[in-house]
Amino acid sequence: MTAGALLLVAAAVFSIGLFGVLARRHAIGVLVSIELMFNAVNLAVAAIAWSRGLVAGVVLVLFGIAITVAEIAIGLALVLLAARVRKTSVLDDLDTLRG
Amino acid sequence: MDWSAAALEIGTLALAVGVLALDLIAPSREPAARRTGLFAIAAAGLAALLLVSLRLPAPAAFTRAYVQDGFALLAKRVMLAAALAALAGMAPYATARRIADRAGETIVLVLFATVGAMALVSAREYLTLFVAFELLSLPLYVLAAVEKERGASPEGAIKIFLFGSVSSAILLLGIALLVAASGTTFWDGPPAAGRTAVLGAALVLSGFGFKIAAFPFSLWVPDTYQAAPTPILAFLSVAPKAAAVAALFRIVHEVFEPAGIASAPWIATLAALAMIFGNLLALRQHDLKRLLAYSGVAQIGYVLLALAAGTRDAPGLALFFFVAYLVSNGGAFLVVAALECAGSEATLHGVRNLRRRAPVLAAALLVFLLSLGGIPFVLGFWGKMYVFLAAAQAGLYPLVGLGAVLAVVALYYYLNVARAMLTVEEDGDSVPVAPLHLAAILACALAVTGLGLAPQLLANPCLRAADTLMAPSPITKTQSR
Amino acid sequence: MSVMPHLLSMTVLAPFAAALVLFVLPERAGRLIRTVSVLGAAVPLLTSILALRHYDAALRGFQFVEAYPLVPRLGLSWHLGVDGIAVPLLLLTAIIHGTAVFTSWTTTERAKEFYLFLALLVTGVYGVFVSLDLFVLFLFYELAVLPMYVLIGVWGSSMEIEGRGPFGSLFRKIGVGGKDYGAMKLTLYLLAGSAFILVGILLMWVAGAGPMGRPSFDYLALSHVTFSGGLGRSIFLLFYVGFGVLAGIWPFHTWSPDGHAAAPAAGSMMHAGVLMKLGAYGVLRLGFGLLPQAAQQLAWLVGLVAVINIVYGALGAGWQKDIKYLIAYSSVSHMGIVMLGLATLTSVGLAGSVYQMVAHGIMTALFFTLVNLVYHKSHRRDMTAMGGFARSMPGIATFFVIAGLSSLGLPGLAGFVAEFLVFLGAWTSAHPWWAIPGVVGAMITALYVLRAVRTIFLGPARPGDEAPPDAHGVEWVSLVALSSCLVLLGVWPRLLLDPLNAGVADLLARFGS
Amino acid sequence: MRDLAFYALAVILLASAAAAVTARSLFRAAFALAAALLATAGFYLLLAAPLLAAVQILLYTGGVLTLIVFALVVTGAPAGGAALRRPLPAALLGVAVFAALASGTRGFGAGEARGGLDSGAAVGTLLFTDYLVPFELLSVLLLGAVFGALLLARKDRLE
Amino acid sequence: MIPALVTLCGPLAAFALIGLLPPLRRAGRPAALLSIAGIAVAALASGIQAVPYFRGVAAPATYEFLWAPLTGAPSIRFGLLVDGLSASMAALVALIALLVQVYSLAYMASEKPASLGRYYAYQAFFAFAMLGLVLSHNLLQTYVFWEMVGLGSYLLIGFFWERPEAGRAALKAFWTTRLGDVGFALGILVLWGAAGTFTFTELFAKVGGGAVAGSALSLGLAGITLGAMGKSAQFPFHVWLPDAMEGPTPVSALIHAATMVAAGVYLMVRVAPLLSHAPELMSAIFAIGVLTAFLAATMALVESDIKRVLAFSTVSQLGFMMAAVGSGGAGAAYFHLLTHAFFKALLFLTAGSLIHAVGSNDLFKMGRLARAMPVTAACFAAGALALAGIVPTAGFFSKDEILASVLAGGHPLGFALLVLTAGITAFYIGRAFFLAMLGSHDAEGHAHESPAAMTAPMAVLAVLALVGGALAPSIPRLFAGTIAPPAFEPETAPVFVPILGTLAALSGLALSWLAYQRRSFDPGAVRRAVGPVATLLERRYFVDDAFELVYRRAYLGLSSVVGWFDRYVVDGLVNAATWMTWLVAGRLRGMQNGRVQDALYAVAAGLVLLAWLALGR
Repeated sequence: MTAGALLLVAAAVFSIGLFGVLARRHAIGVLVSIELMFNAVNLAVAAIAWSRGLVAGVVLVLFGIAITVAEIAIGLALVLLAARVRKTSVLDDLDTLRG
Repeated sequence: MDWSAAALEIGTLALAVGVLALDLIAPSREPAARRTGLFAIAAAGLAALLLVSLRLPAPAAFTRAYVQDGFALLAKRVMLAAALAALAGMAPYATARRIADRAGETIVLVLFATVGAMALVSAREYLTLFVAFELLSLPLYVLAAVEKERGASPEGAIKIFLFGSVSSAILLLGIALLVAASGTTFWDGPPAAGRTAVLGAALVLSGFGFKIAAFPFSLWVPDTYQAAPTPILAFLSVAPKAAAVAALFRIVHEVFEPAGIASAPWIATLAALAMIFGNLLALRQHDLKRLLAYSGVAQIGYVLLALAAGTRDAPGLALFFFVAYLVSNGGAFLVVAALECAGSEATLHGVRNLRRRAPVLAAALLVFLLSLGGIPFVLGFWGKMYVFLAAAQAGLYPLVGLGAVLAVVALYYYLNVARAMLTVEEDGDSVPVAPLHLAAILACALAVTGLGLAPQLLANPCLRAADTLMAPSPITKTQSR
Repeated sequence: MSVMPHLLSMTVLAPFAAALVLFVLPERAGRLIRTVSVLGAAVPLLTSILALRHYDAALRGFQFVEAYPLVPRLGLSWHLGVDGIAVPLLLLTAIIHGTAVFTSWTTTERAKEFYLFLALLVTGVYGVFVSLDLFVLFLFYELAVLPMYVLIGVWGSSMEIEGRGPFGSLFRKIGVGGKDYGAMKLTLYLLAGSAFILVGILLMWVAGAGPMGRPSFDYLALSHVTFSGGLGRSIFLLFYVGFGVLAGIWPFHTWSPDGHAAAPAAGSMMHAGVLMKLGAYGVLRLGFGLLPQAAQQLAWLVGLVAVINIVYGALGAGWQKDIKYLIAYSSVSHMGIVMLGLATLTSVGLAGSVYQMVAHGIMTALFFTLVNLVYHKSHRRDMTAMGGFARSMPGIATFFVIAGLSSLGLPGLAGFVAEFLVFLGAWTSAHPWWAIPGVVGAMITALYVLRAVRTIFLGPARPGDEAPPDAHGVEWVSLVALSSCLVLLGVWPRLLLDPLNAGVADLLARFGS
Repeated sequence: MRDLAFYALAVILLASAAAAVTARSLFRAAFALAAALLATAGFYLLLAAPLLAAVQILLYTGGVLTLIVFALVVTGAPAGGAALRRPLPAALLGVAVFAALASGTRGFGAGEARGGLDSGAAVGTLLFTDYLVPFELLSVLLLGAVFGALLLARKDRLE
Repeated sequence: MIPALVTLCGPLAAFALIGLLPPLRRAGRPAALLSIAGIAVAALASGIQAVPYFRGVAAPATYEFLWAPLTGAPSIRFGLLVDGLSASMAALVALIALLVQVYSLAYMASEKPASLGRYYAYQAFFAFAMLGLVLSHNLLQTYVFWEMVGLGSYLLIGFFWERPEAGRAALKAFWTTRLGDVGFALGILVLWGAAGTFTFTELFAKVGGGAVAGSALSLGLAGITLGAMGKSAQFPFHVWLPDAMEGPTPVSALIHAATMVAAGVYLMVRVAPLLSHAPELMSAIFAIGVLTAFLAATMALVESDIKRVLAFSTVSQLGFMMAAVGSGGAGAAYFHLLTHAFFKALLFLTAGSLIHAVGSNDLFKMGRLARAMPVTAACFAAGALALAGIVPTAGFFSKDEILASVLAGGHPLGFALLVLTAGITAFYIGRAFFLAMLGSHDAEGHAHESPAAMTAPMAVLAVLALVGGALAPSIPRLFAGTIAPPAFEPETAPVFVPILGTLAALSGLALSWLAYQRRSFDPGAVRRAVGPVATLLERRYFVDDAFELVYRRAYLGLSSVVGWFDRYVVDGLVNAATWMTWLVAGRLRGMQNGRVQDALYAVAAGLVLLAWLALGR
């Protein structure tokens, strides 16, 4: 196991998450994908910290996790709001603002 | 540890806490008084902070990783002013739109975002940078949806949220790669050289692309602007961009350059894309907010020219640009807000005959549009010219030429609005304007014209301030933790 | 020398101050509005007459100089001064502005704004003529170009141009011939030109910073720097094209007919009368003044295009039915003579070129005044629908003939002096053959101008027409003033040639033999 | 042994990630996400960072999963239809991004890792020294997030 | 010098006053009297000034001032040159102008006051310009006044502007002469480029000193000759003069017979010292002159409009003068210029008197007018005899000199043709006289003798036309008093020259008498017999048609090509570019479809782009 290999795995998860963001129809599915992306980044940070012996990396991951949770909270609140106001959670239906 | 370096942030936070407390304890029986009080306190506080900022020493270092040089200080004034403009616009708007019950939260969120913006320009370390970046993002997601009953609100908010989240992830990944190369999160450590660092730099730039609304990371901008409460845009369209560009100046200067990462061509590419697509997309807009959104994208293209130039004068000239952009763009959004409060739609059709219906609004909007269009003797002209100067210093003549030609295209849509306003017709209701709106708009207009006539009053301080960024003073270099 | 310490600042700021005062005046204060406008025009007229009187031709060089630093770091300063070339142009501007105010005396619709934008425009024009700081010059240049948009857009007139064949629907869609189209086209075209100028100025600023040791936009400082080879030629071309657009050089002239046709009288007067000269002045001042080597190398191009302008514009004018288009095309042709004079690189030709700027300015202002009078009295712009107007408007007919005669270079009027000097210069230049199309162009001018005179004024009145009345009251002021100037300059060229020679000598001093 | 664990975790992580973005049922996707997060926690353990693993499992996985399931329950599960929109271009872009990342990180961390992430105390010290400012900012951020979520979620008083 | 200034200032002051004071102009008659006073002063002053030159006791005098200072080139000086040539010409111009203006007072009496004022404003302007031209001391100034007399001509031809033909004729006159002036202007340029001066004296000195290249001199003079051809209506520029008869008849007398059209010849006489350095050009001028003289005379044969007959006659006589210049007989040409001015002005004024009486220009509507208008008839006869060149009228002497100089110049063929032309001249003027004055039927309307204001000037001119030959000895004296006095050798012309000339004239007269008075043969039959030739003449050798064709096809055609090209190609590209921008903007806007995930593609793409920029190179 090397940090490089771990980075590669992280990159793969990041890309998968990005795919999900682009391709998921349902808003919550997209949020799940975003979580995957953040998780991949956290993993990458940890791998780098491990490789360079950097305790600050751990702090960075912790911050990352905290912020991710905050983001997901806001994101879900917005999705719920959309569900309430617009009666839909499918992102493609939210296309009144255009042009 | 020089507390003056964080005084503005702490002051803003204290203000936010104060407003929060008041919001919780104040009786809700008299909503109007309560709302007025909250806005008044917040605005007074921000004004006081602006005054305080004039007395603050610069450069000063709060910590090794948190400095307030002249550059940062000037940028922070822009943000405070943007927040002030947003709140001034929001007070009457909240009443008109029946969202005054959210006044407290709105104010707090704006203030929080302001703290984030200010932290972003002071940060000299990745972790601070990232948290500041987020602190500048999250409140804005919520603010975009603060009129939550409107159908468009969640849509606009979700759009900015998704762009912001993805960009955060990208930024964090970029930071990770840069840290991987340098082995520290501090910028005064060893340079982050190597292939990994180069990719990291590109990712950081991509992440910031969202914040500065550079094409193609800007596609959320028009939709979100259209849905968001208009006064908030006075903040949203200026402060994040100014903060991010200022931060980018610092990163480029303190991180990329020592590491030999040649980011100028990338930035130049982004500049060209922003100018081209921003202007072309703005060309056929009818909705003023969308038009201003796209034009903002184009404007960011201009300022990226200065960033790409990276000469000694460039940061100062970019700051100048942002001051100009703040007053003209902020002013324009305030006019739009005033229109909306009066029940008039903010479209090309809606501003017809404004010359008769609201002469002051029309004159002010004309001044703002001319400023955005870069017409002489209003501030925007100098802003645009100064970034062109910076770009020329670095030999980016093709981009200057492109920018200058596209500025002509831009003039088309600005003039289109002007034409609609100046078209005099018989009918059309007059537009009542709230006094606070009027005052804020007039202040912006005064700044646009006054400083436009005597730009050296602003240009010289800006240039001096930039020196502190480009050549960090001994204090910031040697300050230990 | 120092007649008044701030003669030039006063010249520039007087119309600006007038604009500010107009801004705060109430809309209904019709008399006051006009008084302020007249004052805003009279002060510069006075100062420019003073400048002409007190300009010491023997001393040469820039006089009445004022200089204050603005942004020292960038080499920006408020640096004003006029040489023998700028002085006559100041006077021209003052004359045209003054008469433009009188020409639009009867403008009642939103008079306040009208005069305000007019004053702003004039501020820009004066600024360009007196600025010795390139950046400030550019600033004024843009200021001069823009108010025209509003002037045309609000007070202009439309006349639909029918596209032929497949162009029909396209023309309707774009609105060719309409005032909105004309205004937008003019503004955007000219500002696109200014983009070239900007790049040129910036190139100069950066390239000049090396030899000078600091960046500077100062004309005098930059004039000591040699921009050689490709750089010099590039900058020259940028200036040539950029300013040339405003000067109406072929093939960048098409904004002029559409714009001038749509503009209100004062607008066309200012624009064709003064602003187009601004373009030529820019080429002269920045292109020839700062880049003598490149100018020498590229004079052939300038001359060639000028010759095309002269003949092409004159021929194009013959096709027009709309009287305003006719005048606009004649401007294109006459600006060719201006540019030809520049290209000769001889002192006679250059003096003639600037003389032509003044002469054509006054002449075309007179033309546009007349054309607008005709339009307002007969509500027609189509010449083919006119005829026999001399019976009911003999005065207008007379002045129209005077303007036409000046335009076709009839001796005794200003146009002749200018054209002849240019031709003299051309004949003694490196390309003597340029004189031939020049003279032929003057011949073609005789064809279309006199044909227009005949079509509009002579012959029997059309049956069933209401006879359009002659000019009356204030309307005479500009007609008399402008045609007096034409005669004065036609018989007494020394008036301008003394300073002009000094200015031209300064300019040519930098040209090696 | 470490390598074996690495590969096993990598397979689990990738598989659950793929499942999370493709599963037709969002509930299934949420649990696939949980699996991915747990696999990541496994990686943290492998990297000898138990603090991270703990936070990942307790706070992150638990918190996120709770939120998502709650949201799913409130909005109601999606009523059929395709789970994905235009998967092909999205996949192409994903591959392109992966290629960019892989290319950029090529050659990084090939050597022996330094490790040393196991000290919770060191993290704590850093938080209150070097990273005091971001820590304070983070607290403001979280406060803001709470406010924001409340504002968006609460029933409104009407004036 | 003072008389010369007074000469100029008289008409100028009159013009300025009439022009600048609309009430005066609208009053009509006061304006007329003012103008007459002005020209009278000028006539007096120029007469006084000319006398010493006629007596050969005065030297040339110049007065000059700086007009246009130049750097890098000699400054342009304007000024007056008074010498034998200019003083005598000025006196002639002023005299005839005075007579014509007096005549006009009666002739134009029926005009409205405002119209009359305008007429006299033009007259005063023309007089000033013509005198200025004559007194110019340099080429450029000559050109200046040259164009100004052209303007005067334009204005006066188009005086009855409401008649479409008048406007058309005015245009034709202006354009045609202007065509020649293109050459004039270029010629001046060429000479200036070669010699660096416009002034006659300096020019002569430089050319005489050999300081000017021969080719440039020839080229420059050729240009100037073109100008003279235009002004003096030489073939093929003659087309404008017959049409110019649309103007009031006194105007035709003054401008299109006596003075302005003679300016071309005057200019050639003025530059004659230069011409001798360009022999090829001399030959060309001679050829043109002879050709013009002959062709114009033939065209006069078939003209029925009395004024046009006279106009063609003028063209023909100017051709004589040109031929004389071309053969080296500048003195002869100038002499003929003077006498021609007398008798042709006289003829026009009498024609005006006839038209005034009859109300028509058509010869065939006139007849037996001699009875009703004896003075007019007598004057006409005097003029006709002078034109025909019958001893001892003025015309005889001057024409004789021309023929002699042509022969001396070594052009026997030209001489023959000119003698033939003299015969034709006598025929057509005889024809006009017989048709109008005698003839077999009465004129329409009630003809009556004209008032004294008309007959008095006619009488003066008639006397001059009859005795003007007495000036012959003055001509060498006049030339001796010029700035470049020629080495005059008293020419002894062969005795057969005057005999031949007189014979030709007499036979022409006799033939016309036979045809139109005696009706010995039917001119109509002759016309039918030579059908194609007559058609050729009636269509004026198709030169007018050629000009028309050039105007329509070349100018208007080219004009519409350029206009079309400009509107649809040059401007079309501009419109196309904006249209494309518009379309692209619309397309881009359409791509912004509001779906956030489609927009997010852009983020991923931007990421890839930046990564590629960073890593890919």
